[in-house]
Amino acid sequence: MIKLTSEVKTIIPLLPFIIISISALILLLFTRVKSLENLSKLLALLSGLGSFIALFFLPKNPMTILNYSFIHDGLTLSAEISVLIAIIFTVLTGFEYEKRLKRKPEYYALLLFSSAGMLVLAGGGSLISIFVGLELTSLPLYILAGFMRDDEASFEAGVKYFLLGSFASAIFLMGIAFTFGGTGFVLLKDITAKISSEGPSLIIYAGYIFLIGGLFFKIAIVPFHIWAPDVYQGSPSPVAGFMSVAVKASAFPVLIRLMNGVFHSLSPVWEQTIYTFSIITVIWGSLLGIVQEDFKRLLGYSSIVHAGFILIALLNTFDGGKSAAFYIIIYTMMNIGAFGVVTSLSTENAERTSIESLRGLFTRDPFIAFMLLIFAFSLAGIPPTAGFWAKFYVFKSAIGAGYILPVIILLLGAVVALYYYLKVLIYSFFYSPSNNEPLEKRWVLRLSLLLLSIKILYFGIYPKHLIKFLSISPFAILGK
Amino acid sequence: MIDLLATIIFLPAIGGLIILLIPSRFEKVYKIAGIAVSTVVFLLSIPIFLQFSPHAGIQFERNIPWVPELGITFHIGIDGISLLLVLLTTFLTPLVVIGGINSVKKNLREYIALFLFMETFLIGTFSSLNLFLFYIFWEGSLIPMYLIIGIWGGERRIYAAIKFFLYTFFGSVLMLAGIIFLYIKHGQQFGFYSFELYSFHQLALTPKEEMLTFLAFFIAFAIKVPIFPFHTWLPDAHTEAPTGGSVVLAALLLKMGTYGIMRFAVPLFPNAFLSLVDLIAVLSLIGIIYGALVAMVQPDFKRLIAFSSVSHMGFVVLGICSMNIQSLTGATLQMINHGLSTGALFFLVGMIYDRRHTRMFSDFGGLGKVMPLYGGLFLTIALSSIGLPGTNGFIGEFLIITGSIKFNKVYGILCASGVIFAAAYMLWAYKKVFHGEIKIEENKNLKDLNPVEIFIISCILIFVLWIGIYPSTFLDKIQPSILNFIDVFKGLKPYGGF
Amino acid sequence: MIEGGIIIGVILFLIGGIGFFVRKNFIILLMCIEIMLAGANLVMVSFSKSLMSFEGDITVLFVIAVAAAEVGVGLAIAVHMRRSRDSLDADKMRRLGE
Amino acid sequence: MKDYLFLIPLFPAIGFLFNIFFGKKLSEKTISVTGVLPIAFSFLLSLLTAYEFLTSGHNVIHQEVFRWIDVGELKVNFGFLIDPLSLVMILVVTFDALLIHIYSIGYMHGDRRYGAYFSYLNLFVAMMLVLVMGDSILLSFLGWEGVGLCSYLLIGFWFEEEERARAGMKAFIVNRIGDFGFVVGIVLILMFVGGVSYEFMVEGVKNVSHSILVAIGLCLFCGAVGKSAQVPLYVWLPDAMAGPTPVSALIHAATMVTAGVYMVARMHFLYSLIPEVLLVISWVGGFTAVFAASMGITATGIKKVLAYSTISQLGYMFMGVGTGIYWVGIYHLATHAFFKALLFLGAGSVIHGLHGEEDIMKMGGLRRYMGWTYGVFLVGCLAIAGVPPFSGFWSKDAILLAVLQERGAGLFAVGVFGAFMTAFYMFRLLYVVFHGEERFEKKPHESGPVMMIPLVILAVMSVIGGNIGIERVLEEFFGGHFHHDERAMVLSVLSGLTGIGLATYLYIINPSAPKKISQKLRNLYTLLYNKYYVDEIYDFFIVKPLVLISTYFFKNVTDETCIDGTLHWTARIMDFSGRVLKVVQGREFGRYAFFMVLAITILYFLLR
Repeated sequence: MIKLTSEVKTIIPLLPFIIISISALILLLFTRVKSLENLSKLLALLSGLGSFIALFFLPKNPMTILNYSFIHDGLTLSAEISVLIAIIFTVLTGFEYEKRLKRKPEYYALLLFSSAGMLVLAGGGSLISIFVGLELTSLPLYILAGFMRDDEASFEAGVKYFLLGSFASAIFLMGIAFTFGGTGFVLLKDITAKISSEGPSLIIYAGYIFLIGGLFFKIAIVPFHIWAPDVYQGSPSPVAGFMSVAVKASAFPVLIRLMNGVFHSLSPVWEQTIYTFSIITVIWGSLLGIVQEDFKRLLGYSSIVHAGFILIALLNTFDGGKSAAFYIIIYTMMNIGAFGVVTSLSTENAERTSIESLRGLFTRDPFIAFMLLIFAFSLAGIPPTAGFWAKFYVFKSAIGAGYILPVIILLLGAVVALYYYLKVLIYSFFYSPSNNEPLEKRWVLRLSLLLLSIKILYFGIYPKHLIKFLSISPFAILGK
Repeated sequence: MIDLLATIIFLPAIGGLIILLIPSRFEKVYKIAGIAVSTVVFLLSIPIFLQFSPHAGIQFERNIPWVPELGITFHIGIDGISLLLVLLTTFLTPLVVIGGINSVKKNLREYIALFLFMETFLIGTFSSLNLFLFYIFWEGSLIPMYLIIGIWGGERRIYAAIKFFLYTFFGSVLMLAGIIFLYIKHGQQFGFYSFELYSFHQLALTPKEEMLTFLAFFIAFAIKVPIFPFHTWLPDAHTEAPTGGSVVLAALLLKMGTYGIMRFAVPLFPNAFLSLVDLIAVLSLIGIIYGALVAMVQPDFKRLIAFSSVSHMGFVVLGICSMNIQSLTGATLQMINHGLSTGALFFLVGMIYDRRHTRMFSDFGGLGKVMPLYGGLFLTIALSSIGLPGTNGFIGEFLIITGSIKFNKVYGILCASGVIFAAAYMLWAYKKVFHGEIKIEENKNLKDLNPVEIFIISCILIFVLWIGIYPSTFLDKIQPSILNFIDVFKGLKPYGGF
Repeated sequence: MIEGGIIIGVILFLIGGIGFFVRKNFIILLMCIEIMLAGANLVMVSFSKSLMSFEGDITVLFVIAVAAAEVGVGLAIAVHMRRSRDSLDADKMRRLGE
Repeated sequence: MKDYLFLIPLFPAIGFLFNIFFGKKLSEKTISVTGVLPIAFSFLLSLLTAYEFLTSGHNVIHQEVFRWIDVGELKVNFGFLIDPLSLVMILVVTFDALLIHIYSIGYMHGDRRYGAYFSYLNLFVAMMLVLVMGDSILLSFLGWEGVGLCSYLLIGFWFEEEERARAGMKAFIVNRIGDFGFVVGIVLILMFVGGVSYEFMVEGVKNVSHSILVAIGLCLFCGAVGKSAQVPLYVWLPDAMAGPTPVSALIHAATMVTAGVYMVARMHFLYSLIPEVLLVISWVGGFTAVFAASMGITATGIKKVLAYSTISQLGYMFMGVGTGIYWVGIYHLATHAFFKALLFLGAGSVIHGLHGEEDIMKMGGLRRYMGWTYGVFLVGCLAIAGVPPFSGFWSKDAILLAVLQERGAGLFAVGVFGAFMTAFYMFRLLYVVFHGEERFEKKPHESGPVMMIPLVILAVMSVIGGNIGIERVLEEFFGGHFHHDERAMVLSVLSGLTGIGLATYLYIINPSAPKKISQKLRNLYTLLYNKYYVDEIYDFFIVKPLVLISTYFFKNVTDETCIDGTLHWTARIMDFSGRVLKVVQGREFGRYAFFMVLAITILYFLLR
């Protein structure tokens, strides 16, 4: 009995995961009952909020549970925050949108399952839990991407995502195999100890390559990014928003643990990897972003560029994690917001995703236009929006680690990237509308956009709380 | 007692937000609100000027911890150098708002609000003593201006807006890198991180570091000023922007550059500056003459004034390079003068543009006959901008010429020659527009200025003449701060004059 | 002989990988992925043999379960693909992309 | 007594403000009052000042009004200074100004911008007084530029006509070229002498190295050349005749253009230390004197002739001050102010009578119609020709004698030759206009009393102006004198008389001769007639190249091609590479799979 309660105590850090997954299962029951269909979004929302509240009751000190296979620390916590913000606002921004969806309960169930997977992945302390988390994250997303299977684009997005995704997970698996082979362990802490004591071997290098490759795929680092634009463009807007932030949010902690933790002793190797790839990513992403005509696709490239920015922070083993976490939380808010704007453009029976469709937004619907303004400048990293702090943070880390040249290159990349945000604003503000039809008044969506933009401005002007949270939250373990 | 400086920084932004929330059908309400807010800010800034005691160094200082974890504080304060710029901002904004109400038809509410935001950013820039804070204000000011140019601008507004934004942003990212670098250095050298301007003064940098950081800062400022090779954004932005936009651009935004040089680039990296001083001086000289010559052959009224700004700002930069009491005081005063005269010129051009919807000289001629009052005011302002004694322009330019001749005879004489060209292009333009027979039919029955327009110009005119005839009011406020400024260089490299 | 297992596993993985980018038929691609997974599993098992540790085997169990789910999704997609259009050619899907 | 000095310039300034603001509303009559009264006040004040100055033993009165510029060691007060020099000047200025204002009431009658005219004129007087009374060279510079502005405004007063507007602009810009030198001079003084107030400089210049002083002297003289229309910057003055005639009389003959002479005299303590510069000055003056006179011979506009004569008379003044015996220059300045104003106003009266006709070839025989005008004009001509006992004789004679003593026979000869030419073309003018057959269309009429009274007063002054004691005041102030040389005196008088005689022969006795001569000396004639093509040369070698370079090199090449071009190309390259990457990425699935494999290989190579 006593044993049991102590067992229960130990799994408290999994509380958000438990809430989400249970409600996901309940949602599956709803599919049978027509009358409950419309409750499903409420349930999804509640579970999201519930687990978000649950975060406040999690233990303040870093700890590992289930025999080191789940790590509860600042990284996990911040990732969980982002994921839950993502799911909550995905539900909210999709609140009216889902009229277009058939089979609502599945939709929400899948969303919840995938976020449950993310919660696992974020805290994964052993290769097994990481792999399982990864798959639990991805499988529902494959389906969600192609959720509107009668829509050409959506279905194609699903297929491509599925094929490439599972290819990536195969690669990741191979990485696991080699790492295990090289060290004989699957728990990160053992592996770390082993590598740092005995130094690297060829097999471990192989393992490193494959593991990093798999993760780079998930967070869309060039040239593993190839799937991202298509999938974001094809899949339903709320889903796209969800994917673009939540997957990164949950995969980055793992990447950080591997880079700065497990393979830390391979230092020249991973540093080289990081700045090469972040530079490639930023440049490639920005250049391709310039020439896009589709807004969602453009946002896809912008999210690629952001991944590159976050990556550079990892050069700093001391507070890179914090910076990345900070960046991701901000990024979650602004990107969900941006996709929310896209959602608000869509009509009853068609998605409007081309940049053209933004034309004259300022006269057609000033409110949405101003929301877009805030999100765009935040994504571009112009003060006084939160996006600026995010950028500032990662660059601070990188320069702090003594990498000035890469930072300058990235900054110039940011100048290029700025161009396509400006382009979006030109269409929405400076051009007079071609068709004067006003947008549908979707109040929940508007409310959620307002909330997001207020948050962004608030953190942009007064980020104290966020920073304080990051500075007190336990970053002790980092998987070491 | 309330903190005046902080109030005038944030009041406009708050007012702007409120105005944005007023439903667009209550036109009267937000018009009045706009004028009220900006005027109140101006009135509040007058006591600042009166209470400002020249010898007390930094005043109205307020240092509130903002993000202490990062050593970011909300640290504001003004000295003689920033005082007048702050006042210029608070003085011009109401005029811009009034002018906008008088002429702008589309989205007036947003127009007013954006200029109020602009005011906040500008005053913030001129008064922040924490580099992070400074950067936020500096960078933030891009957003409203981008929208102002883009939404209310002329035919090529989009090109101009993008050019303006990317050009300046390019500069400022370099500066951001520089700032972060200093920040890290500070952390390494003193064990705690800080963005404070005055703690950066203590930093010990190797020559290489100092030079690179200086360049990072300087390029950002040089683009804003603009100094010669970086000036091409300015004609487009000035030309395409709506009247108010051009006024704020010319009168205030450019000053952010020169102010930045005086407040940050030079004092933080004196050695680097001194080793590059000749290069910078030559660039500004090129700016002076080149700007004037190009202005001479512009077919477009606004472009002409834009290039004249290039020339005038060249004077200011040269004044800073000369590093002696006259030149620096002159430079500081010349910032104000240029703000007043060029601002007024853009107002005037805007007024004729509202009537004729063209800015080409070829479309004018003989206006002096139908709009005598307009012509008279225009001439007065033009003369002040070419530095006729008795107007503000003369005091500034004469001080700068004095200082620069002290610094280096050749530079000084060359920059004095700028005075000739200034007269040439200004009077030429004036002749093209106001003299001769009226050739074009539309011009035959143009209306002369209406009371609002007269009010705007005469407000500026008062200060133009005041500074010209009794400049001591302002010079006395500036000088002591300039002397402190020069102290930075005491040990380094003595020039004549102090 | 254990090394043999590893080598075979790697070879399987490579076969899958190469197949993945030479072949276009959806089903084949699915199979390629499965082969890769199988190869990985084989490697894992052989390692855990040689290292005398169960962790590898356990991992493999997990992987098999997950792979099954994956195939489920894959086949579902295949079925719908077949229904909606007459070919399973992944290369025919060119609506999205640059 | 010093307390009211500042009122002298203040009155006209007030007048200016009043008329500029209310000029539109008020009737002509009121404006005539409000326009003239301030000048009358300041004239009376000047008289009062003169009285007190001469009775009280002061040699200088100084009033500081307020602190003007005070930066570092540059401390300049806004203060006024009265000594014999400035005293003479203010008397001359206010006197002429008063008469000319009154004259203008008649001349400008019915003009559309009557109020504006008077306000400008008032402003001019105010500025001129600041220029002559300023206690520091910087304050004088304020007035210096101010009068420049007024001349700009008044030359271009009838700006509806392109040409007049252009003339005004030309005047201002050419002056600016001179002022450029002037400013540099001031700054050099500031640097090396250490202060710009005259009282300070008197002592200050003594301990400054000679070369610097030369530089300063030349710079200031450069300013003087511009303002007083000496070679090579004289080109603006003939065009300046585009303004209303009273303006030409006041600004471009009597007062403003003499500012350069005044300035040299004012800085005499400086120039006395640098004789070589004085030499330059006197020679420039001498050359200008004959050069301008030669152009006067062929000019056909009545005002143009007077303009050239003004230039050459200014040349005489520079010759005078250039001798180092400064007072002769100022002496001539004063007398010239009388008779040149007289001549111009006379010409104005003629033009007025002929309804705006200025071409002397369309006049002739006017003496029957406008006897008074003819009379006063004749007086003016005799005065300028230096016929005793007219005022011009005394002053010009003083100059020539001073020149002979200080600069020797060469420059003296030049002067005498100039005197001869002056006499010739002035009487040519007189004869062509007032004698000979009548070539005008509309019947002329004599001007009314309001124009005639000032003329008469001026005529009287031109007769007696030479010996009302000006020279004595000045002489004791400047010191320096020359011994009287009767032969020289006779020579100069004779030269004048021969000039008159020649004119009489050519234009009265044998009117067909001029044509023949001009036929004979065709080339010389055309050269003179086209004013030595100086304007064309300047235009071709300075203005045009500048414009072309700015347009085609700076504007098009540097700005638009080089700098902007770089930007645009960067943008294009970005865009282009974006499109290339588009192609690289493609949309086939095979390509995607290939990318994944490629990525892994990249990772692999990073390790090696």
